[in-house]
Amino acid sequence: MHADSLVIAGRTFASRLVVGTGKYPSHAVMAEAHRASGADMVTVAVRRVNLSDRSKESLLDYIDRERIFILPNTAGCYTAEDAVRTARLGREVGLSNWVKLEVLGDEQTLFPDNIALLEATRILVREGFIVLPYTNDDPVICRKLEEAGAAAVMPLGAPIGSGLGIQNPNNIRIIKAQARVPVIVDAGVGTASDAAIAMELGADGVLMNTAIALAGDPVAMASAMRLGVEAGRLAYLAGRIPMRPYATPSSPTTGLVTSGAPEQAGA
Amino acid sequence: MHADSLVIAGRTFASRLVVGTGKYPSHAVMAEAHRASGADMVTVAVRRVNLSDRSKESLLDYIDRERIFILPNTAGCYTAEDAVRTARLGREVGLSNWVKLEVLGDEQTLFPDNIALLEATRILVREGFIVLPYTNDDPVICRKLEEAGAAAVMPLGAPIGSGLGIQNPNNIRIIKAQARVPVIVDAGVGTASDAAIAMELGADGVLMNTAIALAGDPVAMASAMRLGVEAGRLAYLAGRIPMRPYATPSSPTTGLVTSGAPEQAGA
Amino acid sequence: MHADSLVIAGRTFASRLVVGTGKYPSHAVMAEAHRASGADMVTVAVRRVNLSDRSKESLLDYIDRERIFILPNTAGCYTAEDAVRTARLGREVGLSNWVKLEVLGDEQTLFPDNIALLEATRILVREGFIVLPYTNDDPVICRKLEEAGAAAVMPLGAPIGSGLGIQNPNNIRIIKAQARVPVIVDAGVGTASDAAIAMELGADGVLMNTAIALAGDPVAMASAMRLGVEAGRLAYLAGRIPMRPYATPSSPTTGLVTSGAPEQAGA
Amino acid sequence: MHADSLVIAGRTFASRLVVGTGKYPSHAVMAEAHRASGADMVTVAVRRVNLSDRSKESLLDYIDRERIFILPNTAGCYTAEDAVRTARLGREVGLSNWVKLEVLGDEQTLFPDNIALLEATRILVREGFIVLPYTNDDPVICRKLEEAGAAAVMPLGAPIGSGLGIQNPNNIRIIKAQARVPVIVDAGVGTASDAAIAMELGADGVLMNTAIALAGDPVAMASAMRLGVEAGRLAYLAGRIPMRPYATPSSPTTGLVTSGAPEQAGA
Amino acid sequence: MTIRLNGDQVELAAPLTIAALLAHLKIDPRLVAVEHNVEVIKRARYETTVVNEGDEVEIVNFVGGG
Amino acid sequence: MTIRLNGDQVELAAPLTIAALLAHLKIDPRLVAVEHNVEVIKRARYETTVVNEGDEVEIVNFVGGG
Amino acid sequence: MTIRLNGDQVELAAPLTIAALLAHLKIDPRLVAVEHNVEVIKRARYETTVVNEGDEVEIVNFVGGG
Amino acid sequence: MTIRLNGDQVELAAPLTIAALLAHLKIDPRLVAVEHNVEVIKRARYETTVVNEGDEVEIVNFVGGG
Repeated sequence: MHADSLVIAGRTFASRLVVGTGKYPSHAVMAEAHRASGADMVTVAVRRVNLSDRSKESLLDYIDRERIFILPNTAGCYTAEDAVRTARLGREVGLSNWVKLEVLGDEQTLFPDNIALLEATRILVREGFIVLPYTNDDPVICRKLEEAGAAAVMPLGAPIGSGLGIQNPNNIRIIKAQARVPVIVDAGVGTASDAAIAMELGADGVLMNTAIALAGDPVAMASAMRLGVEAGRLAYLAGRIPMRPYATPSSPTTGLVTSGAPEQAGA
Repeated sequence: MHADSLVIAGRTFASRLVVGTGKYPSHAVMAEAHRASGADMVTVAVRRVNLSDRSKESLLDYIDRERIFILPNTAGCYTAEDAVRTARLGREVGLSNWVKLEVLGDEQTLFPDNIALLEATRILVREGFIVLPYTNDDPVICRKLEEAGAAAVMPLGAPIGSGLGIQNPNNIRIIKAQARVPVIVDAGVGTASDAAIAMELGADGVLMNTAIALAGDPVAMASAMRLGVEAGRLAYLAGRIPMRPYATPSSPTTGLVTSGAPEQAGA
Repeated sequence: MHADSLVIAGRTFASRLVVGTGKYPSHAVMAEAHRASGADMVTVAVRRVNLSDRSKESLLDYIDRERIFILPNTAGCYTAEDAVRTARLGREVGLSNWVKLEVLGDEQTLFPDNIALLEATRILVREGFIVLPYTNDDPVICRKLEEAGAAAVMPLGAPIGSGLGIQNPNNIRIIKAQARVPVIVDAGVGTASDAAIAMELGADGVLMNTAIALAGDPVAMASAMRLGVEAGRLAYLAGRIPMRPYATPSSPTTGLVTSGAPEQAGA
Repeated sequence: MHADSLVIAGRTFASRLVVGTGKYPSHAVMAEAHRASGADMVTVAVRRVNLSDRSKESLLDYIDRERIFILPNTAGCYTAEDAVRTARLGREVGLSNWVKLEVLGDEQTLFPDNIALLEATRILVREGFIVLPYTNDDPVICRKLEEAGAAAVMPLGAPIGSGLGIQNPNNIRIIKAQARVPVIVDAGVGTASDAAIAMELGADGVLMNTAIALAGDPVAMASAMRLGVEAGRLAYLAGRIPMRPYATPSSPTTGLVTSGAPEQAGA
Repeated sequence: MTIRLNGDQVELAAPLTIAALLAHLKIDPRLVAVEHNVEVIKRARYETTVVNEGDEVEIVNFVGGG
Repeated sequence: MTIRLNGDQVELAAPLTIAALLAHLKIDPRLVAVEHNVEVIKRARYETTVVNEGDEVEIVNFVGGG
Repeated sequence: MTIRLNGDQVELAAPLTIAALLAHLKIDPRLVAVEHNVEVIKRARYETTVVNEGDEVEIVNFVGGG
Repeated sequence: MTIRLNGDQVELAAPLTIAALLAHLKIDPRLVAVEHNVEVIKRARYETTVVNEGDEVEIVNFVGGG
């Protein structure tokens, strides 16, 4: 299993599950969920310091930075310019040059503006960033992002926070078949089987926030997601049986101690 | 987690995954897959001893009976009479009075003959058997089986060996909502996410054979199924987020350092 | 098209859509919806005459009996005895010996009690009835009903009135492949594409009530259902293209007036 | 029904089904299929005249130009430049300024290169073309195309010629909810129910080629598609019933002539 | 005399035929079916079947259903 | 004498007990179950149950199944 | 003289108009479009546009497509 | 003097360095990033970068996000 690590831009991650830090009931629950998830990379947002209320604990106090790599995002940015600016600030806080690049194109769906995303990717790659762009499930834009130097591509499974699961499995499969960088399914997972499905389609990892943070029991769901990702990955590597429309028996069809009805032969 | 054991007829099982013993590449692979699966109950078939070739190793030599409970089945029986006869023989070999009761009604689908199944259940319950009937995903027949004394009901997810996954999730959910005995989804699972889905629907366990035995790597798939069952169970207990047609952001929509476009407010 | 009529027990129906008479906003809307649906068979329930209020118009005044064949049902019966009694009464009112046989087994799902259904089928066939039993999507019980003399089998697509659509398409396909009597998908259709799907699976007809009667515009939905059934039937007969995971171009890949990029050859 | 025409760029079409002219067994079959489909707009490709073999009949001889509007496409073009060039040629042949704009980004999927597509749309709109761009099911790119002056947006349902049906219904629904120009689902339909589903999602029309041309009986399938589109459209306008997990009876639950079992009350 | 009619106790002056009962109730016999003591009565027998004290009679018709 | 053993005709010298039959066939009695004329024979009765001419005997064990 | 016609080298006797070229090729001008050195030529200009040595000409029509 | 700090007008006594501003605000410089007139300021330059009248300063940190 050690050989099956996720490697992005030369950095090795033990877990194929990447989780967020938003919307948890409390920082303490988040920290416990992070432990349960097994994730060694978490996303964070870059926002103005709250100057009027300095009493708030820092998010970073609740992230085990020994074990967990911090991936700043550009969530909430609707232009390449804003995303680039946010990425630069995130780099300065975080002391790493990685960024989960979001350039949104629509408030209702939070779907990416892929044209601006590509532009921002080019700029940030030129500036030495390790860019992980959140994109939609389009193999063509994924290839363009890869060609622009993205370290991974992160197609969405469904709208952020929707919990709908992988809406277009065929596209995820095609993106993986074409990609030469890791494919991380980002957004849309609702429950553990969704995470397993993403991995069974060949994804190299899954990124999620809401499905854990807003679950009835975030810590239990974090465990479930860890198991789901591992289950899907192992099933993908093991090679599943083909689907058949009819049955094939699991037990021998001869040697039965029965009254010798003719139908046994065919069972 | 200890408290979340599967209890059938007063017997406690640590694992909610029940696996078969048929169709493996070898007895050795089977034994290793059993270990990887974590299952502590396995099914076996009852067949005539091969008198012409006594060289074959015994299946039982490859089952860790210290750890694993053996559940004889009546696979291949097409009448209540044959199934009862086979169950009685299985009890005599196995020194337990449990039986996975199959009474088949069709060779192509291996779907149960629920009328004969119910009759055989009544007979065997009267004889003191612990009966786990394989049935179809019909809440009405499941209730009749329960009323006849079945210790669990085992609705199929899809035809045996088909790998199609849970064909009718709504029915499994309804069966679970009505049942007062454990519900084990038996047959049809193809990959780890299918097992997770079964558990997320509320099933108390999953029984499978072909999906592991005929996987490219049965041992890896056995691990995947163990993880899939655990993932689905935990997700079910944790309580998943609701599905929404549109997005809800994971990161704060205020405090962005950006050019102040009006759309940020709504993001 | 004339040759493609639905024939049940020697009687020819021009339409493969059978509709109900319950739950419409008014008798007038029902009559108009019946016309729009093109159906020439409708189901009715058998109930006590309302003796305290004789002012109500008769349902039959709103059914064009010249064109439409009336199929009494045994809806609401939970035992074979009650269903048989209701069928006999229906025969006496209706002057035909046809019956849509329902023997329910569960109030929440209105799923059939297939054992009692089979018993009632046997009794009514012996009494000369043309029996069309509402059953679940189980090929084994469908075959038993056929062997018991049912003139058609009517597997459910989903719970009555649920609008969920065909929950288990594989089972409907298998039932049709095995049946030697017409297969009518009864219950569960929610919209026109559901009806089309039922027919594309090979069903000989579709029976529905709620999807039309409770639609926003029952008359328009009746037209939609007529078209959906015809569309699905024609597509089934025409033979659909196979599914492929990737694309195949519709336009020629040679003869383009372009700058001669190498990718054109393969497009 | 007259009021429910499809209007694109001020031109009214009686049919919401647009069909292709490629891959038919013969021109004669195509012409018959066109009649059966009811379509009054068909797509054609622009290709070099075959100078070595002038014996071939002209495609146009088999299109009833009195009734059918011809929509030239830019199929096979992989750059904005090639697509623009092809569009200009098509305009010169066809004596209309409409174009189905394809700019492909990948040979395996024939998915569009949305960036080049947007660029080509801008150029052609500036030149006075009525541009109907084939795009993917991304609401953001659809809005950009609309803003660039596209007369309709034509998101794909699945890869061209794949017959997979609408892979991401949620996205089609969202695109329609946001669009102020007609939404035509272009590509991916395999059978009549797929066409109905597209329309039930709110699409204004469906464009297809392979599903008809390569069906077992293209003429019958053309009829099926016509009916499927009409069925879906009517169902959409009529307003379908909501989905429910459990049943609701279609027949009255009182007034039964039965032995008075308590369960009747609740049925 | 009292009979049980469609589940309710009903008072009648004297025994009467099914035909007379239907006429009394103003029910068109062509649109209903009648059970007399759990036995379906054919129309041809309406004139000859007599309802007596304590009998159970069910009169049913078609209503909307699915 | 001839018996029917697991569906096949088998010749044996003389009547013998189930225990003797299993020993003759070199079958470990702890891993099988035995039916004698369609009646399951408990292990405790192997020594006392005698197989005679024309009897049917089934000897089964567990094999891989699902 | 040699021109490039629909991607192939073609020999012609002398410079000629688009109209003459189409006539030479027996192509009905109403069913095609013509590009001359990557510029689309309107039908009105077929009589006045001359194809010379080394020119590129594309003649296209509609074919079946989706 | 007035500066624009995180989008709000803020009064300060006099020009001061980024380092002094952070100290004034009691902000640990290791947990934030600072933009001065839309230019990100490296930590090494906090002591030497001076904030003057009318300048725009943004001070950001990490918060929960997905």
